[in-house]
Amino acid sequence: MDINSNLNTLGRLRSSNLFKVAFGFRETSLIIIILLVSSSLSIFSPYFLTNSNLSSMGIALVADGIIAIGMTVALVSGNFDLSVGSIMGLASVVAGTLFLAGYDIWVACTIAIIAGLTCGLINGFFVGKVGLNPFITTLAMMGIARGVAYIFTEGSPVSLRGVPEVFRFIGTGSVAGIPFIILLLIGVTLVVDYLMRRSEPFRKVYYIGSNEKAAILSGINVTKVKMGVFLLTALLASIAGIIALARFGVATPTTGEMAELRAIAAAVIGGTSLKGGEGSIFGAVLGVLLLAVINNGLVLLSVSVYWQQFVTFLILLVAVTIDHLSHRKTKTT
Amino acid sequence: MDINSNLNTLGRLRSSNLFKVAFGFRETSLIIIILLVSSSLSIFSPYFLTNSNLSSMGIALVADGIIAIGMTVALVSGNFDLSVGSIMGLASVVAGTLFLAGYDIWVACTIAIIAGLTCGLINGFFVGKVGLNPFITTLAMMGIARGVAYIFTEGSPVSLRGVPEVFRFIGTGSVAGIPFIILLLIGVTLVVDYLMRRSEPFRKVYYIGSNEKAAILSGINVTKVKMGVFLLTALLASIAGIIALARFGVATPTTGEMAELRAIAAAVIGGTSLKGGEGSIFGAVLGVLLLAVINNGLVLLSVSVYWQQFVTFLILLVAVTIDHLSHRKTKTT
Amino acid sequence: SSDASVAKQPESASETTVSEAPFEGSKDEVYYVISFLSGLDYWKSVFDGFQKAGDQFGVETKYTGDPGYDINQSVAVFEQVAATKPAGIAVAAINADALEGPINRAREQGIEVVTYDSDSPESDRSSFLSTGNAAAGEIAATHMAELMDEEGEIALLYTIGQQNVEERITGFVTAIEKQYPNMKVVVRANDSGDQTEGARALAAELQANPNIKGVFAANGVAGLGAATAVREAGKRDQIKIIGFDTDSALLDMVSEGEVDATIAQGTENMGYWSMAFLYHLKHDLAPESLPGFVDTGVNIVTKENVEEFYVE
Amino acid sequence: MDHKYLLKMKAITKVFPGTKALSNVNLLVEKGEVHSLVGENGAGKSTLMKIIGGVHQPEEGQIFFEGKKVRFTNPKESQEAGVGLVHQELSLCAHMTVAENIYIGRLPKKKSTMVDYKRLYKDCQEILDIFKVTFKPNQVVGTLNIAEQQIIEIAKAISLECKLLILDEPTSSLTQPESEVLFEIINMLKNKGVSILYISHRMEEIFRICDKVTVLRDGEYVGTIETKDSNENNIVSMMVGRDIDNKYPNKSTNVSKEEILKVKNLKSDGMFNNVSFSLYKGEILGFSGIVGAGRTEVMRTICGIDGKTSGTVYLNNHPLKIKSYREAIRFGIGYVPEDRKDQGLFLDQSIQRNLTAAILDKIKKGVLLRKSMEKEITLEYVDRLSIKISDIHLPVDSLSGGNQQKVLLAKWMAIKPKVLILDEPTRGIDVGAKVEIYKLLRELSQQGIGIIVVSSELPEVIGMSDRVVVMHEGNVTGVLDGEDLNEEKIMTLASGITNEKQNKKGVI
Ligand SMILES: Nc1ncnc2c1ncn2[C@@H]1O[C@H](COP(=O)(O)OP(=O)(O)OP(=O)(O)O)[C@@H](O)[C@H]1O
Ligand SMILES: Nc1ncnc2c1ncn2[C@@H]1O[C@H](COP(=O)(O)OP(=O)(O)OP(=O)(O)O)[C@@H](O)[C@H]1O
Ligand SMILES: [Mg+2]
Ligand SMILES: [Mg+2]
Repeated sequence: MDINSNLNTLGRLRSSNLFKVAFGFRETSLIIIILLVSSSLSIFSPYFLTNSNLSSMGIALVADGIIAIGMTVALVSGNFDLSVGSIMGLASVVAGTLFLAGYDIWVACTIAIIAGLTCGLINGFFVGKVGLNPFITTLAMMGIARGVAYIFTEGSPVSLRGVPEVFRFIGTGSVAGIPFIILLLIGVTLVVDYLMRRSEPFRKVYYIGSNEKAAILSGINVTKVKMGVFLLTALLASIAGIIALARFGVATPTTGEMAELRAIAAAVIGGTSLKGGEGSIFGAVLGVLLLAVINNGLVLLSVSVYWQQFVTFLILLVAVTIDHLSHRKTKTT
Repeated sequence: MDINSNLNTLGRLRSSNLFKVAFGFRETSLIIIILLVSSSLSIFSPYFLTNSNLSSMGIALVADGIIAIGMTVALVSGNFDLSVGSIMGLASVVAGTLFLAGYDIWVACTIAIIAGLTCGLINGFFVGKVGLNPFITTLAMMGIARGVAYIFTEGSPVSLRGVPEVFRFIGTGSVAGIPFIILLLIGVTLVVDYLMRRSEPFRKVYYIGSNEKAAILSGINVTKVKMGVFLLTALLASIAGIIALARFGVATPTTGEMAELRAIAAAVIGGTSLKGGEGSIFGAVLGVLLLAVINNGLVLLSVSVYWQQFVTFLILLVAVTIDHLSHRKTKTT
Repeated sequence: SSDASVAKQPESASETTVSEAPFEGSKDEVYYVISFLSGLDYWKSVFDGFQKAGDQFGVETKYTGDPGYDINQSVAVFEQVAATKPAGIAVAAINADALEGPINRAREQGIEVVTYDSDSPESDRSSFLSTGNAAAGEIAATHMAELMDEEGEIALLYTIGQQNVEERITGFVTAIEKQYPNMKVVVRANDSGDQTEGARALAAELQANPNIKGVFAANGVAGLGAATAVREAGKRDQIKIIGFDTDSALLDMVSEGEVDATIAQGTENMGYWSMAFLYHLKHDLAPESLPGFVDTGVNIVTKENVEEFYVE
Repeated sequence: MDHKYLLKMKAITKVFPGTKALSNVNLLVEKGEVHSLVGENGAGKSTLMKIIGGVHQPEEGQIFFEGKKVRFTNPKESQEAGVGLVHQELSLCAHMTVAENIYIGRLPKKKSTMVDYKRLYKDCQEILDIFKVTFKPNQVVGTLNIAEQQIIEIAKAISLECKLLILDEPTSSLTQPESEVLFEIINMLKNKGVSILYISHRMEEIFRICDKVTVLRDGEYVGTIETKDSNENNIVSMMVGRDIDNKYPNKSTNVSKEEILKVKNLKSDGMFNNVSFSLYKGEILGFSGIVGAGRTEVMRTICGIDGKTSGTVYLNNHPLKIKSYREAIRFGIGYVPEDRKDQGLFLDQSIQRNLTAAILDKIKKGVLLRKSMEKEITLEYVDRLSIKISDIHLPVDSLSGGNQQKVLLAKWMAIKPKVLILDEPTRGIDVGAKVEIYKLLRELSQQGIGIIVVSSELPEVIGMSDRVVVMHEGNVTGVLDGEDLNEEKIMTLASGITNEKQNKKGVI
């Protein structure tokens, strides 16, 4: 009876917002999927559970994780931001170039972050104030920021020789055996997740995502909230860029390409609705983790490069479907 | 007063749907923008208005145009399809490989189109029947189809040696001095545009895009309509792939990368709402034209390759803003 | 490349050292060859060569890499491969600095590492086997000069931001500037890694610069796009085209005269000797030191010799 | 079996996750009768109707339609059997034309798959003519106001030429004149032998047009009685399980001369002009008018939601200088919008989040929200308005219409307003709840809070307000109080019958 399943679908879209509950579900079902994939991996490859493998996996997903967190906030507000990947690239290129131009690295980074925030401000202005559609606005910004990165570098990578160790530490150091940037990601996750649930400005993000008109008629300054949202996504993207710079000691204009798609995918896997008003930071990070585990598996099981893309996305589709159906079940009973 | 501008925005979202009118607006304001850009180009560069330039520009935009038409239908239905670019690539690769494997080229093309339609069917199934989110579904299909293309070719381009002239004609021939594929695009545009406005199945696309629940309650088979939508986008994408094959005589697994983003951008420029329920085929094609003119202009004015991306998207942003504001004006008065 | 000592293929190496059956490795001895944009046809013959050598030594060979062009992902792949403790890794460094750390860490774990195609000179990799993209660009320039009688305007079509390709371009441009005063690079167009985009960009350039007499398409898809753009502009007879790489499609175009020539890098050599080097390093078969740089050779493919380059 | 009954529902039970919406409910509808279904909010009326409409399937029970046992698994089946269902909540395609909405799912086609628009518009016009409305078949629905949209929903059902027409609170967003038209149509259909199931919370309507009344309470069948041998009070007591003595609280006795709010020559081009009135301490000021009178616009302008062309608003004799609605709220002016679904509520958000949406800065400490305080406030108002919920964290859209409306009211009472402006505050609320709300508003006004009520339900405006401002097409046509405060006087002023010709704005 597809008509019912359709109504259910709609029903779910509505009722899957029983927060605590949905929250619970999401996490559990997603965690279970990740555990399943991981355990089967550890069976097929003895190397999966080795320290070096896990830490390299963890390090590799930090940038995506941080960006996905910002993206989730944007999605909850009913918008989305395609420019994060480019902003990440821009930030790392700007910081790199300025450092080579003789600036102190921290000054360079500050300026880079300001550059990133400017992009966010422009996004916020055109979406929140002018009222342009967020897709087209951030798509344009995606091109503009990337373009600036190319102009800065003329296409060639900027390598940081003789950058202070403390800076490289951000990207390469570790605390008590755990890579610093992983701790950073955990920190950001916890903070933003908490703020989303408990803080006043972030509560407004849910309101405008849920019903913009009602938000306006509740005296919420929608423009300001949207500005804030795009500033946040830009800030996190810039930080990701700086981290990449500190990690690789080099900034290339291509840094962060496709990051926006991975971020949105992760957020959606994590149970964030593209319709706005609903979303889980923790879920998004788990989404990033799932994608990372899958990629890792392809390498460890040395899947032919020509098959990798196919396999990755097949698994993605399966995972999302399982997740989705598991929710339907828990709903309809 | 931002609150008012906000309410206006919302007001517009609703009232900008007076079809005929909006239709009128879109076209005019967009056409004017295109004319402005073109005329300024023809002033700065003697080559712009040359036959050869115009036709080469026209040829280059056909594939995007055809894909954008499908994308518009998908957007009107409240969905979207990120897999079109990959499906385009898949179709051209499949046709190419089969031809080399000794199949008659037309048989090869038919099978290629069937392959493309299969992707569309899968999209339709997961979105319409299972109720997965269209973004994640078609993102997965984007990877899967591209992956299959790589598996088929092991990464190598497939070149058609000794393919019948009639086939190459599709891509290279011209009728009465006008390249055949341009005529093809015009044909597809007119047909789909007419169907969208007049035919019953296509009106259902507007119904489900405008209010899915209402559609369900009035007994419209939403699943079937969605299936149809994704089959259409896939069909048009496959055709674009075949055209590319006929034009280049070569199929590469990378064919059509990024086409989905360009298509969505074009559709939005053409006045299609990402929220579904409204959109203009004609507008989308004009959107593609605008992007093509901009690209062409940058080259004619010999803008540095490192500046091109920046300038392109800057102009895009400006164009969209002008278009948007021109509508606001016509609305609020 | 940093290292000056250029050696020709060092068969001599095989005579050294005395252990019974030194050239019989075991199947549980695994060697990896890693690339970026790993789906590209370009790497295939690298792996073919790598495999050939591997089979001769009787060891296991594997090919992997990042399907995209993403430093982060490439590094992750390298590190995750290293985590499986293989005997040796031959890697095309997507970026010299980014891979420096990972390569050094792999070496510390006793994994032998050589670089091919794209180097990471500051790293502890034992050797770099490549045509030298710059060198290949120079050779393309010389041949272009022949085709154009050393005069006229030239357009470049390539994927901007992709480092190994940018190096070819640099090599090409410097050679033109140094040696051929009457030739001039007037256009740089971006193919964004897709023949359709490449054709679009070059087509417009040809309109803007009617005097272009030569096109250097510095990577595979660029060649395909260039041929179409030139044909559609109806200028095949006035414009010379030199492509890069030897995928079957480009070879077809050479033999059909749609492209005048293409550059064949010694990709199979890169693979073969990378494997050979890694094996020698692993088993201490080499004399004191292996050459730090090996020029794997480069060829110009034209209608005359094209048939030799088709791989079965 | 006898064919006296068009519809027989026997022992219907429907369970939703968390709630038993219906437990063995019976319903018998004769051919050609107008049968009313009444009950408190959440009693299960809509659910029962949705079962007939094939939207929901019951866990237990049988349905007989025209004597045949039926089981409608989807809306289409029930439509084809001859059931027309007008849902309580509007569900229209805002982007599409009136005609396309009325004929959704059954557009007339030519031989090909092409839509026959000529015929579509012709047929549609015929239906619209029955309703005597001014909007056109090719107009886009998104540009019409709620009343007009409600009419389209009804037209949709009627155009089905059904045997059983179900109207779920059709008049909740209609004003008097449209309601009159609707009643005419109902009579017409009845005479044609069509049976009508009519849900409403407006007693006077029920007694006016219905033959029988079936009462539900908390999803259980209470009984069915003939309207002619019954009266409002005993139906109400059947509904709520107790007697409700006087429906409207006593009018205010201590209206002081102190002006809380004063509006002087307020004007907004194209919407209304030179509106002036005063709101005195201790009174409830009603606003009456027909659709298009511009009451909503006046209120929105007073609150600074829409811009004004000219005129001044005084709050406690100080000219109110505000640039946005936010400031109005800070000055203690609250506006409860007329369309709760579209403008009022965050349907997918929790009851608590809805209730505190306008008082965030009251419950925040630094950037953080005081969890316990938020909960306290929520529970306080849930209790004060006796909102029927199991958990304050459930999304609002799992509540029945009436309870949703209460949440909306609570949200605005929570700002502790000086002036509270309510646009159609009792839309879709049951009798019991209405009485509570009337009491509540009266209390508030006694506490010195200025209350303005825009209502299209005449008995209500008359019953609850001390004075009533009547508007017509953007002009104040009169202010009534005491003896003059009666239906005739209001209707004359509202329809602008001075010497001006009639049938404007969908009015007869
Ligand atoms: N889709 C649903 N999911 C869960 N519970 C529901 C759903 N629809 C209705 N309910 C519950 O079923 C009960 C009956 O709801 P229903 O809408 O039938 O009441 P009603 O009599 O129409 O009230 P009102 O007069 O306010 O419209 C309510 O408790 C409501 O919360
Ligand atoms: N959403 C809308 N879009 C366009 N015009 C509207 C809209 N809502 C109302 N109008 C118009 O504004 C004018 C006044 O609106 P409205 O009908 O709400 O007045 P009202 O007296 O508040 O009536 P109601 O009884 O519905 O409250 C009318 O001409 C109406 O058609
Ligand atoms: Mg109801
Ligand atoms: Mg109103």
